[in-house]
Amino acid sequence: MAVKAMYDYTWPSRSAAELYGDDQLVHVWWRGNPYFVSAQTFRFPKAMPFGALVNDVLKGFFTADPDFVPESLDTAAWKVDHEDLVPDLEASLEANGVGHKSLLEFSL
Amino acid sequence: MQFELRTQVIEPKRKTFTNLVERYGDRPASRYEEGSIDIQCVENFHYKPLYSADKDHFDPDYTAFTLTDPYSFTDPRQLYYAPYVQSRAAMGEAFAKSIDYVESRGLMQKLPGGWDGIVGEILIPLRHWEAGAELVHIEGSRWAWGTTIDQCCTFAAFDRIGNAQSISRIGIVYGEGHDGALAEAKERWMGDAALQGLRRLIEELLVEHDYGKALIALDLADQLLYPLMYSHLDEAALTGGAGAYSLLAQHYANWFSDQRRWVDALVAAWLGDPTHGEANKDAANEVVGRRWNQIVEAVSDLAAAVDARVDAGAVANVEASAAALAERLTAAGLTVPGGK
Amino acid sequence: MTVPAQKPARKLSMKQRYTALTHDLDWTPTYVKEEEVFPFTTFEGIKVHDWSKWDDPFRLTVEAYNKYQAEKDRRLYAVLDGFAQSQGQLGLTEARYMNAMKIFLQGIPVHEYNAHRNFSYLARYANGPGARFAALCQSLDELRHAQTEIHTLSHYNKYFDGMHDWHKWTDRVWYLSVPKSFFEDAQTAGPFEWLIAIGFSFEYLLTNLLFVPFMSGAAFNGDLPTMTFGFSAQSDESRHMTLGLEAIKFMLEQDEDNLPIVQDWLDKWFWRGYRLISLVAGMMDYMLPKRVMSWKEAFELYFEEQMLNGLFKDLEYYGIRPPRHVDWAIGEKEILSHQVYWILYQYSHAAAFTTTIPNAEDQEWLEKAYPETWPIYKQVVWDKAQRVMDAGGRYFNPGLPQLCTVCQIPMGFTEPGDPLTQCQRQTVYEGERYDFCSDGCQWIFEREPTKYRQSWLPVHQIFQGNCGGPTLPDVAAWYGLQPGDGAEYLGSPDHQAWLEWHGQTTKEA
Amino acid sequence: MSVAAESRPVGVDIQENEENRALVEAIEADNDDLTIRHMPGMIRLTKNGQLVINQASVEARLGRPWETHEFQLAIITYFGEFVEWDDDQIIIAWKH
Repeated sequence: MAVKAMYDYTWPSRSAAELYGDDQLVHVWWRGNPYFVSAQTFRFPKAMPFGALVNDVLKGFFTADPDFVPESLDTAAWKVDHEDLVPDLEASLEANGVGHKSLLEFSL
Repeated sequence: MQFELRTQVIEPKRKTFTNLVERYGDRPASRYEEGSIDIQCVENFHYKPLYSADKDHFDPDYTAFTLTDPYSFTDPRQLYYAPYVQSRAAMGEAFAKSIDYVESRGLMQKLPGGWDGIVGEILIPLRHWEAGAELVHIEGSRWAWGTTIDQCCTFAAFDRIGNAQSISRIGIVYGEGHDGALAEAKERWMGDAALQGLRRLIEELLVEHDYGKALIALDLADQLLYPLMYSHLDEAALTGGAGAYSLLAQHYANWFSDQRRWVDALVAAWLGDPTHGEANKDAANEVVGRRWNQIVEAVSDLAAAVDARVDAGAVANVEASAAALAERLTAAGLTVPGGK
Repeated sequence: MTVPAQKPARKLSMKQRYTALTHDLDWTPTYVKEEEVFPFTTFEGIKVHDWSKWDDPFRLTVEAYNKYQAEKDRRLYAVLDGFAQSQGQLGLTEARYMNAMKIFLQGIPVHEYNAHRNFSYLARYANGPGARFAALCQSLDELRHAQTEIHTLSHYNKYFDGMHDWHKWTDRVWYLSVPKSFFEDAQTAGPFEWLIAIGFSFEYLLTNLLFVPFMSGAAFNGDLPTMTFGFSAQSDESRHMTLGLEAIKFMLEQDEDNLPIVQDWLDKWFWRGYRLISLVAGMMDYMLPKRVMSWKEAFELYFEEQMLNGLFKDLEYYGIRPPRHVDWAIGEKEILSHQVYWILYQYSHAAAFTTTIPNAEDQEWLEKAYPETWPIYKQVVWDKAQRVMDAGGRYFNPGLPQLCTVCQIPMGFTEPGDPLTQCQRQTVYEGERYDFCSDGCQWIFEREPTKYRQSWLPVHQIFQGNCGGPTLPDVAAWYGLQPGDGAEYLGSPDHQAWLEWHGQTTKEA
Repeated sequence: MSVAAESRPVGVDIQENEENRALVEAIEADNDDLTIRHMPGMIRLTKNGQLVINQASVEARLGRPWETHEFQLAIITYFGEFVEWDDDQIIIAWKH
């Protein structure tokens, strides 16, 4: 539905992909663990390998939960934008289908 | 128990809010300052308005007049809401006393010949002028950039509708408790030649959407109209045996001297702004150039109608006021069109 | 025989007098076009045939307004002065009570002020004099509320942290974008939508939930100024509620084509307002050391009983149905406050208030108020947070939360009927993904995507580099936060000062 | 399903203090089957159908003139609609 305004109301997004250059925003969600009250938003290079994300970022980040075992991420089940994902750890986020403001979800 | 401590003073951790410390130094702030400085949001606006393609919902560009620091203007009366309503309650009470006295003694019905016409045919129709003036002021309340200007405009708007209502009360007393005089006054406002200059002016100001320019034009007219109607005629009424007129007019004269204080301060701030002063002067000159003759004519028409009813020297009063006003404007660096 | 007087002896009644002093001041312009005087009242599609039908039951005049408002403020400021002189802050239940007032000061006065500015918009641009005058009075009232709130809390600012720079915080700090975006959404809309958004949905449907239990809570926690200010403001609110109700009925009675537009706005603004006051739920249940009623009870009393069973039965007559997504709101009443406070707890290191784990007494109360849901939350989050605390730490979320594009609250709300799985909704619009916390917020976005994609989402702005820098200290500096403004309550400067004040006394006693 | 206006509750919350005692007593006297609930600082009066405030009743208890406008100094909030607000009487009810 179009906005009813006194003029042609077409203002751009303040979160558009082009505002982040070679990077993009990604929401990482640990499903079923409310200790992290919501999914977490990060800014990552699109070219970042999926494995680097998991090993260099997430394994450290989620230790804020005292019960988190970093290695458990190695066997996590992943989804991107609600679709199952078997990640290629060598390939980039982009190549794994993780786009700007994608929801990257895992369950342990 | 714990409350014994109350006999002992606990040093406060800070004297006031950080924005005021940054602005005025580390000293306690007044309630006027805490309630009026920096209240309006200034950044990170979320959505563009549906009603304006080129301005934000708060935007300095709703008027041509700009202040380098919007809070370089403060109300010389230091009015925030509580003292405002308290002072107006007192003014309202004083007016009520006067009108009750006029009503109980039937003074309205004892006005000498011409004065009856001035009240019924000129003063009471001016309640519509006040109602229109309210709409001009409330523009500033919505569109001003900064709380101190907005606040003065808001109070002025409420004052003007208050004036419109109190003049209406005069009309009701004049109509012996009924609203017939008000209906007749409205017809005159719509049709009498003497009032059409003022009506045209106020209507034109309602489509002047630069609130600063509208405010200045309205004020120029008020500076001729108020001295005539509520000071000069007050004197004339006293000598002419129209005590009721004098009794009531003083309240509007008092109000106008209060109004002058903030309008003069705001205009001075605009014209004297270190960066935008010249541009502001241009904008003011544009208003004076466009409106001066129209305003002088409109108030002179009204004055002529007064003189036709009572030999009060009204036209001469407007001429004198206009000359004095032109002198003040010139002294402020503005250009007043010749001819009038 | 004497001839009876021609004029009726009766003077003007209250209503006639009010009409003479308000409606009758209006005239139809002839030197300019009326549509240029009132340019904003047609584009929204609301049809009005007769503005004179706008009625104001209060029939207030300027004279009466000034008289009664002056009396109200005389009473209020006397209480404020007395409280300050007697160092009344010492009689509060606990210093942590102040956190509720910090959020209040940061999030409310500025929007009262925004409401003031926009009621001036109505006071200028509504075509009818009755509507304009009622809006003008409300404009002044809203300015009053902003100032009396600031003046009420000014005394506390001198003794407690988390209040000193609210002007800047309100434009910048992440959680304050929630109320800011709400009011700016309404301020950037047209005049009729504003009336439904703020005049009706907020003032009539929801402010009781914001003010009444809260101010009663203030009374209970020794905060006499806030109680006095709050009740005093609410007395103006009753006039505002009346204006809101008059506004919706006026639109519905003017033309039947207005019904779908009004219903749509009602649906939007109910949900928008309900999400906004979820902050109040967290404050009521977790931040008041002594509580009058739970969020759930307040919701049942002030929303379900009064509004759904009272007001909406009345509006049925016009074809209005209860707001869309209201069942979702009802379903959340058991869990809302737990989720909101948990958000505040884990991000209070980047905030201007402090939080702490509910103590034994609080937990007992929570258990009683929420027997179904409290045990779950205690187990999955609070016991763990306590373990971290016991080990000498304090859990703060090390990252930034995913925000809802519409309400802008971190996406911690859960699926209906499932208290542990966060709700995730996404919409792709012109190739870009947008996130939502609920069906309600998603529905609002999809009605007007080009409006909501402009949202200034704090997390996205931080990542774009618009908030002082990439690290937490950079952002905190840009926010203007000082040590003591945020983080954990226990051991905070406020807490220490409180102990010192009362410790000294104990010694002396 | 519509519930008749007469059987739905309306109500008013009033600040509980000495100044408002006469007002509350007048409301209690003039409205049968009133439900009263006390909360810190306030008193909540509800009733099915309609709630009436009579100037004469308030004045009789107050011992001085009382304008209906003064009700605004006492009220915290209400639910229902002001179907009447005149010199001598205020009525809160649902219209439909």
